[in-house]
Amino acid sequence: MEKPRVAFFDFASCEGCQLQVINLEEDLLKVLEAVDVVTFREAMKEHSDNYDIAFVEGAITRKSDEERLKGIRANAGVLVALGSCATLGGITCLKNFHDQEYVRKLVYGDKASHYETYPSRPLNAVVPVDFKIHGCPINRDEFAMVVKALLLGKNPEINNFPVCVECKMAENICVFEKGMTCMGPVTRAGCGACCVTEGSFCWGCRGLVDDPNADSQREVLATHGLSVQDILGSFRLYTGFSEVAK
Amino acid sequence: MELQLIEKSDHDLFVQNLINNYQVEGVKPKDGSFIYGSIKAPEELCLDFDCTLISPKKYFLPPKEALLQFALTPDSEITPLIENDPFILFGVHPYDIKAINQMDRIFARGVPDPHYLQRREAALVIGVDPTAVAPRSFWADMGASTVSEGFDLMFTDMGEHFIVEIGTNRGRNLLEEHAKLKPATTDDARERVRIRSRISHICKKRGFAFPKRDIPKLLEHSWNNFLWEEQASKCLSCGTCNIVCPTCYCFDVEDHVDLDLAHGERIRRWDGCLLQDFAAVATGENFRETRASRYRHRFFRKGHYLFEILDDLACVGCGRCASGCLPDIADPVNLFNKLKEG
Amino acid sequence: MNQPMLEDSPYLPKWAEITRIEQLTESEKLFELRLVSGEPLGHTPGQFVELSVMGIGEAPISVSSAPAENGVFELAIRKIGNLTTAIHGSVTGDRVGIRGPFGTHFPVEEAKGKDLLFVAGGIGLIPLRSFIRFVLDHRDDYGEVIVLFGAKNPSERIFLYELEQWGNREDIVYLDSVDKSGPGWQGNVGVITTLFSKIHVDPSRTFCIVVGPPVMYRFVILEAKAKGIPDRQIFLSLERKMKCGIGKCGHCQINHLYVCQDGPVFRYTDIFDLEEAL
Amino acid sequence: MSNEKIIKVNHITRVEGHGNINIKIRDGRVEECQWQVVEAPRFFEAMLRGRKWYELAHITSRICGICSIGHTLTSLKATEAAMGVTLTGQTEKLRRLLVHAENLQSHILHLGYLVLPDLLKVPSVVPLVSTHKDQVLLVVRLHRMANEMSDLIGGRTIHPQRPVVGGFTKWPAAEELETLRTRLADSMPDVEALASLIKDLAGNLPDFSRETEYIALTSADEYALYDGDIASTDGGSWPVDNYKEITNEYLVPHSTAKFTRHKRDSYMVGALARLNLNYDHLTPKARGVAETFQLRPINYNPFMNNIAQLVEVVHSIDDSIRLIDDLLGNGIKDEKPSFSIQAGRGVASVEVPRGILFHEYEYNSNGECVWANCIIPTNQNHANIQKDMEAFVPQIKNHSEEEIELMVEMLVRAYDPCISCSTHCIFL
Ligand SMILES: Cc1cc2nc3c(=O)[nH]c(=O)nc-3n(C[C@H](O)[C@H](O)[C@H](O)COP(=O)(O)OP(=O)(O)OC[C@H]3O[C@@H](n4cnc5c(N)ncnc54)[C@H](O)[C@@H]3O)c2cc1C
Ligand code: SF4
Ligand code: SF4
Ligand code: SF4
Repeated sequence: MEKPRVAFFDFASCEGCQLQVINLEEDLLKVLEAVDVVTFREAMKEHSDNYDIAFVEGAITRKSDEERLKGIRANAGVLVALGSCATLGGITCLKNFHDQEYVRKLVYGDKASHYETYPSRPLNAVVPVDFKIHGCPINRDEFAMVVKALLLGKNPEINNFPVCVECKMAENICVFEKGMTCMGPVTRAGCGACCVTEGSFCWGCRGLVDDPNADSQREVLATHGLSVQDILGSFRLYTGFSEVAK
Repeated sequence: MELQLIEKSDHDLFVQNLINNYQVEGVKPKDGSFIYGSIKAPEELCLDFDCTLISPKKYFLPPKEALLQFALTPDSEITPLIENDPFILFGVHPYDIKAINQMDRIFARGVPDPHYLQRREAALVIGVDPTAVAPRSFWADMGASTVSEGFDLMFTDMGEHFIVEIGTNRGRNLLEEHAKLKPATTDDARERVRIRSRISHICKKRGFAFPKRDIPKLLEHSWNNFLWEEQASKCLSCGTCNIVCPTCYCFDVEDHVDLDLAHGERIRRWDGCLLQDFAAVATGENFRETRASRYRHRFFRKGHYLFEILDDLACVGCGRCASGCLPDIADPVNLFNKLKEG
Repeated sequence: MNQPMLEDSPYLPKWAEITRIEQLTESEKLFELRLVSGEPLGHTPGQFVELSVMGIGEAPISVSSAPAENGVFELAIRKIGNLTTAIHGSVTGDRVGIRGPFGTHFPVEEAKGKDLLFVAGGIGLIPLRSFIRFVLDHRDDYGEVIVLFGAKNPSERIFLYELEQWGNREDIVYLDSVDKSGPGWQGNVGVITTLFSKIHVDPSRTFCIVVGPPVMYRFVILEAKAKGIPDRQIFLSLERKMKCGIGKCGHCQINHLYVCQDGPVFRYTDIFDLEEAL
Repeated sequence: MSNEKIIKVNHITRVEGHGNINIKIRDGRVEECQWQVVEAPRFFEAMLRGRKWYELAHITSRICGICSIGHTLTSLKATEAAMGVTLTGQTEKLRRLLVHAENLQSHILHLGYLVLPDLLKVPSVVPLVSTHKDQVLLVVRLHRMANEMSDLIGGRTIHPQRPVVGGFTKWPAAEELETLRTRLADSMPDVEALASLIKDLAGNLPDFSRETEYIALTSADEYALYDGDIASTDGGSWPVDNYKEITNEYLVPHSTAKFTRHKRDSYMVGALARLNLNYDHLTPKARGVAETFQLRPINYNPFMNNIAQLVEVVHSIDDSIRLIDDLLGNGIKDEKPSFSIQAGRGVASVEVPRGILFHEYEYNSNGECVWANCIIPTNQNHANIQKDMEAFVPQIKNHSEEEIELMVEMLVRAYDPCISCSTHCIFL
């Protein structure tokens, strides 16, 4: 069987998700045995437009990027969105809540007209996306799981239950009991509740589960002392592109 | 009933002896709560906890467990993985023992499940009577203040010493080999009854406003009660109530493959009936599509369905679900009392 | 230490070899299998197996052949998810894992000497075929036999060759219908219940066996009752998500029943008043 | 017919972010020579407006995956400066360890995955997996150690979790630190092997020098990474609060990133700048490595930035061991951060792998950010890259197009630019 040809691309992002791929360390070498990586700008000079699977990191933040993404979509058999920026719009959507002209002026002053920008959006707002690997950054094991599934010809099984499940299994004290608040009850699991485990709280970086009970989450946050503004802020941090945050 | 006595001053020695000879798992503090974990020194072991975050079911039905190991090549052997390393589980409250007893029956009934049963067999269970009651516990009302089986030894903290009830021969041997014992007198036995009823009395502050044996009947007439909808509208479908519950045992099965794509494992992991996709099938059909139907299912399972199988309610009153549920709708006491009110 | 206890684990599949594959429709294939050990599967019509492709997963699949067909058995599988797609990609000679047979079966014995009314919707015909073939193999043991088969459209009709045979047989009544007509279709059009007006049964001696999609049951049962067939002579096979097949994982639970062990075949009287069953 | 060489690199590879190189040489005359940054701008400073004090480090960490630890720490320090939070010695030491962890992560990644292929004249590390398996495994081992060090101290390899305003949420256990210490000490043979590999190939680094200004943090008593004053090789030193006097930002039409200049047209930041300004504080072992490459201050060859990174790898390992011993000596304590939220303005700076980084925030009394500014190392280097190119290309103009392309790419890569970082600075 011929090895599948794999390419990596990035748009507006911190490139941390591609770095997570490199961070597979020894396992990356195993991946390299199973697939042919034909494009990975962050790590290699080789480049090819002939690939089966495209992993695409980053959000779309300007009209001119749409063409490049559409080109990738046209070449790729399978397109996988890599990380929150690509799957949700992620952190980059925070700017959507300011007037775009104001944003440009704020950062680039009277030279603002040189800098094209429009409200940030996830890949699937521009082209169809086959699979999503959520997270900011992505979880290395989940990336490996998706690669393995694609190699075996199966659809990767991406969780649709909230972070609380993994958080309880990790035997964490719920942060609400510690006087903090948490997006875990509406956020898609798969990270092993890593933030709570590390003493923080769930920021919501993996996006919402398919059917989040946003009303109840708002109520829970409100009973724990968050103002309406803060609650919106919590939803907007990562899922600003989704309806519940608007 | 056979009772023995261990002086508090001799207790550390006993625990140390166990540590020297066995893998010992017990209760440890964590961030102001308690969890079960491995005990490496006597002072780590905590016996005066109110309730742990997750019940000891994790030792018999681990959150994630490999069932089979296989190679992807045709004809290769498939090897079941069955864990039966002996270990001591030190510090299990009677309500959790009651839950373990229920699980034992579930996993032995019909087609027995050796993955569970062997682990269970490998464990020596040392129970301990509660010295404190968690805010949402109601085990006393669930008839789980004491248990008569399911433990090898049962400790009761009597202040200066522990009284140890011997549950099995395995327990007796362990005790005789590793502890400095004194015989317990009938006065000690009487005192133990008193201490137990005192703590049980504290726990009784929470409970049902009606006899709990009426619960199955109550549910039979409550299928269409408005409460399911009303309460479940707040449900986050977070599955917390399932995960923490000592009597919940549903699981999912998945194949995991190594990166070499040549070897793999079939694993099972905890699942929960409150989670959205629990009853969803490949066609897209979801047999419990609404939050309310999933929410109701859990209470029916605890109070009715499993009753038909176990002849007992599948809730032992630990209150873990109640304290873990953020919108506070998972508490059996609140829900059943509300249902009763109508 | 992990100690292998080979024969003890109910999760351990047996190897079976695919001996024949037949494309039934665009999305359904028939697989003929033989256990590598040489032993017969030993099922009774209505039972299912847990089929594995190691590395992909496991799924419950009804046995579609009648018992004891030369040591081979048949599964008919719709390609819909991971496991079913993987099996669709396999070729003759490939090996798969089999656990089971599991669950309850159709009233093969009880219905002897009685009349049978089979009602199949879509791929509900897969498990029913096992019983129908058994009855046809033992035709003298049973009375009148009627088979009603409904499909969404002509292209979703499975086992075409057999349907034609059944239609040509003198000793059974075979009627079918499609919800929506399609190219070349000249038969009945309409939901399956419309076929009931075309048949006559002696209700007291008729066993009605129904398998189809969840929505179908309620309507078919009404028709069967309208014909006067007693509730306890109505049988149906239910589908639920399954992960273990041995009554542990909880996914298939309906009330106190586990569909994998207490079902999938139920007598109507045992479940008619159970919420969530139908 | 005129002799024309056109070098056009769209999206230079093996760097972080998107940058282009445009060179046109006609009849031996360099007509065009441009370094363009085309990364999509992300406007972080705007995003920060209105966000809560505890979110800023989380958000700014996402400026760059490779320097996420540096952004996190700089952000925390800026918030702490704004709110007058004091830190314990333990916190400061753990943060210093974290800076080392990131330095190791980033430098090893750069040297092993990005520079080594250049020196071995292959397009990427992929072919090396078969031709130089042992060397690749060595790099992987060192990189994994650095990642696990970040995991242990920061709670994640990138976008760290544990460092928060005022301290940490979780602390490594003594045994964990001991294990780390052993691993660091045991990694020296690997580092030496990497050093000698690079030494053997160092002849492939172009011999090119251009006098410029170097800017980095300095401190009286250490090789300044986590803290210090701003200093210049042209003389002078400034408190971090005065950072704007140094980092005069300006925009150029061909780039989405901003350029900076100080006394001259441009200046350079990064490992070489640090080494030029902090040489005396290198550990003896690190200085020994510098010596084998004849790397002494002030060195004006930008390609030597690669070697300066190698020297810093040794320094970071040595100094981490010292810090761990110090931490273990005092015993690790659980120290819950304590402070009160206040309005205020604060500036902070940390030396991240690519150079000096500044964050400045202003908060209102609710702890909401009302104004923010981040000045990123690569931004400060863009102008210097441009000026280097202008000086370098005429020197190599007689080479073939391919050779020029490779050498100019190597020049850009020597800066280890982190472009995605650099495209969102506020205009004041
Ligand atoms: C008793 C019984 C008999 C069946 N007989 C047949 C048959 O003869 N032919 C046929 O084509 N299909 C049959 N099905 C349906 C078949 O089980 C599903 O189509 C199959 O499980 C889908 O698996 P998948 O891995 O392809 O899909 P995925 O969507 O990838 O499913 C993942 C897993 O979820 C579970 N699951 C998903 N859908 C179902 C389902 N409908 N029923 C039970 N578990 C499910 C399985 O464990 C499956 O492996 C039967 C179902 C039951 C309950
Ligand atoms: S800490 Fe967050 S993720 Fe964990 S249980 Fe609580 S709400 Fe859920
Ligand atoms: S009842 Fe409570 S704990 Fe259970 S799933 Fe719903 S919200 Fe979560
Ligand atoms: S239902 Fe709640 S109270 Fe009852 S056993 Fe389960 S977790 Fe404990």
